[in-house]
Amino acid sequence: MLVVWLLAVALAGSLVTLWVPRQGAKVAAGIIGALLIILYIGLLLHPGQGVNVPWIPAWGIRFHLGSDGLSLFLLGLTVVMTEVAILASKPEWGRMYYFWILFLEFGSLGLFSALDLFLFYIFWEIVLIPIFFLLTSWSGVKGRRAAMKWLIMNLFGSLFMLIGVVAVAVIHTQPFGPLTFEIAQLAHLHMDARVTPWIFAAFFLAFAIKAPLWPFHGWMPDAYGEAPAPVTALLAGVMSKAGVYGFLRIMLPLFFPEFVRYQTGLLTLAVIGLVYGAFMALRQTDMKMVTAYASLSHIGMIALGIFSLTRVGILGATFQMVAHGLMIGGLFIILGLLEQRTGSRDISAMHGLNASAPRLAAYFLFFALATLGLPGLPGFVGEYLIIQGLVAHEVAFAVIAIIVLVMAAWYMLRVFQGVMQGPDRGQSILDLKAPQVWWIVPLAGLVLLLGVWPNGVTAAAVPSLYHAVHLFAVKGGGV
Amino acid sequence: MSSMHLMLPEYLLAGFVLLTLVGNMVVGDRVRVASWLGLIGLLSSFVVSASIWSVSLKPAVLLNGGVVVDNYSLLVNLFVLLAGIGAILLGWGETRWGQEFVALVLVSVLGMMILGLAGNTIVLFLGIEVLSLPLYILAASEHTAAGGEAGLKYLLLGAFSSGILLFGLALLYGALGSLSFINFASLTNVGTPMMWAGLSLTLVGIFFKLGIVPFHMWVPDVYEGSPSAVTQLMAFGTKVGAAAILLRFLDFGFYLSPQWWGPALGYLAVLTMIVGNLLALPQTDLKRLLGYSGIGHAGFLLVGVATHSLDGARAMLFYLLPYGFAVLGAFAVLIFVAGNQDSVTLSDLKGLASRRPLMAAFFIIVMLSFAGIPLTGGFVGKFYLLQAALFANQPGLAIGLVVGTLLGLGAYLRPVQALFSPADESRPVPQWTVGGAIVLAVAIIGTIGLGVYPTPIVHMVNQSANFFWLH
Amino acid sequence: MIPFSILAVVAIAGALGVILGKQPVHSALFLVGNILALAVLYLLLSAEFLAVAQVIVYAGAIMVLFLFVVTLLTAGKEESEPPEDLSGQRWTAGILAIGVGGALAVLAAGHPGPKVAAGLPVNFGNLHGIGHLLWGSDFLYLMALAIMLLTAALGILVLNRPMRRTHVRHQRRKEA
Amino acid sequence: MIPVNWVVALAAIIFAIGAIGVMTRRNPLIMFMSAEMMWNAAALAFIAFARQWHSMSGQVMAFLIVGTAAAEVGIGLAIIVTVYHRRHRLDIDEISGMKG
Repeated sequence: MLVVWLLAVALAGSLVTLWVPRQGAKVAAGIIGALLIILYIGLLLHPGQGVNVPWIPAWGIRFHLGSDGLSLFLLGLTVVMTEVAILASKPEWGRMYYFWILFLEFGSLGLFSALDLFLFYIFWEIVLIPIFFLLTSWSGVKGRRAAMKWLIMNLFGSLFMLIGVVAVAVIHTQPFGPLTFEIAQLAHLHMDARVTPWIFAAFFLAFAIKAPLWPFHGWMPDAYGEAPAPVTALLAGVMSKAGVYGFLRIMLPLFFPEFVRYQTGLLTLAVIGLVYGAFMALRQTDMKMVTAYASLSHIGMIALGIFSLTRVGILGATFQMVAHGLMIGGLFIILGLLEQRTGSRDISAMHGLNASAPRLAAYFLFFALATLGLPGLPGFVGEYLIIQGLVAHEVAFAVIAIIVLVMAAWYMLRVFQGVMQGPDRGQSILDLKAPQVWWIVPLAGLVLLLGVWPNGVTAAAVPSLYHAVHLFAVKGGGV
Repeated sequence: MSSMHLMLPEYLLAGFVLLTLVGNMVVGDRVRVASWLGLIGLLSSFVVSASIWSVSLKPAVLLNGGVVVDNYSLLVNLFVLLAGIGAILLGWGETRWGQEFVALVLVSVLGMMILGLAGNTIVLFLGIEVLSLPLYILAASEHTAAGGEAGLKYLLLGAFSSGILLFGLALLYGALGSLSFINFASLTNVGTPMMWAGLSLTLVGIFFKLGIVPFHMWVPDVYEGSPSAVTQLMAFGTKVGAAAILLRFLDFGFYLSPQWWGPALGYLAVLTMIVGNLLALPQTDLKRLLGYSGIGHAGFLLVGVATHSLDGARAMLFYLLPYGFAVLGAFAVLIFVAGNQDSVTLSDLKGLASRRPLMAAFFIIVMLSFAGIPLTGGFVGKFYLLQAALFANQPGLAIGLVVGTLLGLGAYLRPVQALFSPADESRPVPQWTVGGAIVLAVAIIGTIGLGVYPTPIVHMVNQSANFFWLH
Repeated sequence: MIPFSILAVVAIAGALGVILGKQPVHSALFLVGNILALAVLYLLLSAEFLAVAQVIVYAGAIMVLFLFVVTLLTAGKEESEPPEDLSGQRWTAGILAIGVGGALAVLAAGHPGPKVAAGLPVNFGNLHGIGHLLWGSDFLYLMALAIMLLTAALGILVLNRPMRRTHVRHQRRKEA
Repeated sequence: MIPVNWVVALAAIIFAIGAIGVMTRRNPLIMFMSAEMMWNAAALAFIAFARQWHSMSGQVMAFLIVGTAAAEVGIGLAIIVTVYHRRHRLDIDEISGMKG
């Protein structure tokens, strides 16, 4: 039941922020976010059964929410990142801004806990809307076009996925199954070989666009670039995980044989994305875009882990999803603070800032190092597991992945050195102040915790992964 | 139950037409009196329809098969009465269109109700004409050049399409020897060329009324020129009536011979969804945009009919409701924003988000419902249609539906983004009106309600479409 | 067959006269011819009552109304209609209509309906027969017709009421 | 008696002529008259078929068509007069100059 409370509080909270005084919106949203974190800790202690009641009986649709190892930590990522994003936002952005942020949290929480395909789809589209409005109203003129691009590209994939969702349920009724959208039941489906590729493609397209995977990232540079920093943090930290989560939650159980059949193609796609993202990151001069393409590269890495179809690779991907969310989100927020202080995102325009803002530089360095996979920090753990999974399948991909890791160090440190080090040309900025430190420190602490104690996530994720693996075995796939 | 009892909603409405006319003669605030009488008439008819719906489950065939009262016709009654109530409330206190406005709306709604219970071609024809004649007048009643043009265009195309329809009905009569849909069913096994020709002409006539591509060219001009409250009635009520009779005619009279019409309807549905939404994209006048959007939505409705299945019939019937709520809401906002003006362009919407946040929020919800975003009724309706198409094993229809939805997105999102632009300070701030606020509130509650918990309505619709002899 | 041929020629000539007429007055007069030919044809098809109704309602009332309006609107004007310049769309529409009409005519002529064995019922088509239906089982149809006629009366009232205030149409198509 | 199928063929021809009139003429009055002619053709077909089937329902329909036509003409002419007064022109193309 705690999952439902989580959702209810997020939804009610988002509405509450609409009615508080304009100046108090940020405070209210922050309190609601904190409440959600407390609720989430309760959920962590008592994972419980979730809820499963009929919703639209005529169509076999159930209101089925739950949290297992796969989703539990993604829920945590959502509540933490949203709270950080709220705290990093400006009070003058107004009630609507905080409403949309909390509504986005509601959608994301629902997305990560839905166990009914229809319900999943509802939340899948719901999360598009807050981002659309956040881009429309709280960014520049180009934000409008970015918003349009975001919504239309994502809905392009999603609507075809809707056909896939319904098709899967319809196929399940033939010859005499019940009409149901339960993911667990649909996993036992045997589909006609003529239609399966199409349905597979419909699902894949939707997830790949939202992640985004190369070459479906057309909306990404605009949206990441135009959104306010906290929103970018949520986009890269939480939303990108939704696409990857879809691969794990929906596609692996339903389409394991197809995954095996198309494995080489999928791995190639992911590797191209990995390399492409890294090269693009190297070429950028805008520090936000460097990080955006870095994120694209990281998502390619996570996808590699999933497409390796080995237990360890998938486990690594699951871990990396959570870790990457925290790290990249933190990095985007730090960059946002930096942009706010210097008024620019151009690397060449900034020099030697660490003289005047040593604390900011330190946290920047910490998150940059975390994303590039320094041992002892969580990025390393996830990437290690993914590469281990890749080695089991195809060494070539593993080698490429390792090379890209080296590139990652290069482009990340290039940004850091360009901005923070080098000759001090008298540019002086404000360092981090107390209120900001209060929430950056816990975030950094959380990242550190994941790095030194990855077992916490992996141990909890393993049983549900075994569950998935068991399903693969039923369907005749190998592991 | 007696026929008197079963047709009470229609009798009541006809009686209130006369009462309203009498009310017009009463000295005093004539428009106010007429509006109240009309509203009471529509509401009482609504209540009676609902109560008969809840007790009557068996179809009753009256007048030698001319009239069939069943849950289907009663549900259609509820839909069109909703549209009528919306029109009265949106036009509340408006003296521009004359005090006969209310009586004409009532007559038109009566025509739509007649279409819902038509059991033979005579009643079909009468229903269409009772529906159309008052709308011709209402379309022309705006005292502007555009208003007259709208009425004239509507009239000429209406007379033309009724002529086609009539000739089709005549050929069907010649081929089958009967006017009653129930008799058609047993006679259509052997298709003769004359029956085929009659069926095609009849369908063309109905498609004109429904606004199916390529018979849609009148829609945008007529919508643009008519008074907004009347346009709402055309967009919602007429569509319900035409869709209801199309479904009854095909799935009742021709249910055994879908090979004659199923594929053709499928292609037209896809064409309509794509062309309608595509043409909506560049529109800047909100009424024209809604007109093209209405064409696109007629295509969605046609999907339900084209599947020729029970699910399709139910899905089409269900889709009418979220569409209708969205139309009600959109026109309510349009009337607020228009004020004394005739037309609303996208630039008139600028700044609404900061000047009237609640109005803007409601408008956004309505537009999202048009676009079919979850938690609004539009999504559930499209989901039902998609389900019906795939259950009928027609993925082409499903893909057409999705492509149409995607194209429509651009059209519905541009007005939404316009809300957030800086306001044009020279324009007056839109004012709420009581009638419009009621309509808007009902539309929003309906839209969100259907999106979040559609179960009761799904149940109701499923029960209402049960009379079809389909499986 | 001979009476039918004559009537058919008259009716088609009248119809062509309507659509080819240079002025609405001519068209209206041709339409009267067409309607009268049809009325006689009704008589031959044992529809006495409808033949009379056709003459009274159509030729008598409707056409008088038409002529009245035509003279009202075109009085003192040389040319009411601008020169015809048929655009491509109109041509295609016309050709389509000719094709459909031709196909329908061939179809109808080539398919004599089945012979109904029984003779005509008593009172077929006369006042008695149709009155029995319209005031008996089909009474509601008549009521619908009554509502339509009432609507028509109402419409004329609404439309020809003098304007309360003048409306200046705002040309707000800046974005077009 | 006259063969019914020839009467229906005549009705089809008149129907087509009426349709051509509506689609090619530009004067609203003539367009409206053409539309009335289509209605008349349908009524003729109904009466012919009523004769063929020996059933009165076709004639009832024809009667209703004539009656409805009367109502429609009343409204139609009122609208045409109104438009004429508002625009002082009788040209549907001019009138429908808006995008189609």
